[in-house]
Amino acid sequence: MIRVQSDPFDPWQEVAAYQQQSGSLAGRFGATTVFVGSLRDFSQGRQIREMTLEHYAGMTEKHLEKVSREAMTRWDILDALVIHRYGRLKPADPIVLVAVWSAHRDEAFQACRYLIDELKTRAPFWKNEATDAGQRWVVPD
Amino acid sequence: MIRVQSDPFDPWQEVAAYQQQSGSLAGRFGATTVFVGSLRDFSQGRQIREMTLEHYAGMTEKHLEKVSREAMTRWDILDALVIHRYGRLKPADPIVLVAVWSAHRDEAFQACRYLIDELKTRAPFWKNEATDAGQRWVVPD
Amino acid sequence: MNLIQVRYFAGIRERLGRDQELVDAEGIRCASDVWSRVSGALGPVRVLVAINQEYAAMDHPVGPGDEIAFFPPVTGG
Amino acid sequence: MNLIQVRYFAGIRERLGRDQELVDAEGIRCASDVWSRVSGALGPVRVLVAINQEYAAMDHPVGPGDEIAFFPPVTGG
Repeated sequence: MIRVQSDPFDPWQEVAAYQQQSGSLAGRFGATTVFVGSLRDFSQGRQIREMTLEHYAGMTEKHLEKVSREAMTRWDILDALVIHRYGRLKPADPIVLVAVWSAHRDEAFQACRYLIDELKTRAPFWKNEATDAGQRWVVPD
Repeated sequence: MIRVQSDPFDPWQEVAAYQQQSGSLAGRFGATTVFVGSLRDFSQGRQIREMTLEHYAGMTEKHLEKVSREAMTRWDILDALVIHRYGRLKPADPIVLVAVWSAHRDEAFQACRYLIDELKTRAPFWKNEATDAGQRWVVPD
Repeated sequence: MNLIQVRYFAGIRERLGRDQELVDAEGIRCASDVWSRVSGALGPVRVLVAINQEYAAMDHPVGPGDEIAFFPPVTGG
Repeated sequence: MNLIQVRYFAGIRERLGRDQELVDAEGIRCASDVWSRVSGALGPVRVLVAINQEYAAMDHPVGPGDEIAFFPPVTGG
């Protein structure tokens, strides 16, 4: 499942709730791999006060759905959950959650890594940091 | 931190509580990677009723502490949490939790994978499955 | 008049001072033609293109009714 | 009498019918000597060795006061 939202979220509650609600998963998965990306309070030599995440509504969801389908095809996984925030974030806020359930750990790790890498390099989000020395757009590595 | 216990645990509550309690982590980590291994209800053609995990008390803790120190040395990570159960488990029960916090995702993924792989291949635990067709010791892949 | 909807995001939106506009499709064959017409005195920038919300190349054909977006390299996740 | 503490786990514990015992260190130089003395009619099995709770090779020296454990390949995680 894919969700793009401006509201803050607790990644551990989300994973627990999703697992609970997908009752049919219980007992079928032997491996769960989760990645959470959070806002650091310090970046490239500057203190971060807050961050604004701009996104291309519509294209974002399309892209995440597509990548998620690809992961389900490419690896033998049971389910995947992706949540991504946009709008204003405070330091320590979770930005993104990727969770993957599968029978075995190798698939779970690979699919989780694939999803977050695709998301970071292709999903249409742009970070604007508010630092002590003013605002700036984050430049990719 | 390392914990080996017979009591059931909720991995998502454990990660949330550990993060909360380690207040100094907040804002410093940009990446959290979590692996959870759970008991499947079906394995090698048989229904699993329950599982008993035998372990070598003392050696287990020593081994996990050592591997955890190695991960902290080898990768630039901020903290790691490992919880492993022993004793009697029911299908869908979490068996093991590995969580890693770091500034960037590559280190978090690599250290998490290293910890679970070392744990699976070296930590002195032995699984005994109670199936519909009797008990059996699990054989490594 | 046949129109193409053009959208801008992040640094490119900021520098152009607008987030979207309609462009006459007359004389436009590909994304690159749209960019030449709208980018004006922006100078050289790294720009990515999406046509109807999918990544596309600058030489990809566009026509009336298409939604075309220009934006800098993404930094999500 | 100088004694070595010997422990067994999982399938090996089950097949030997005991989880630990004390073995006279007399005539014992390495882990392999202990295994020969305790394994009796067990036949060939895959066995791992730990000496004082660390993995060791079968030819690792052991002596009085040591804790030596024999067990099958591990299956945790």
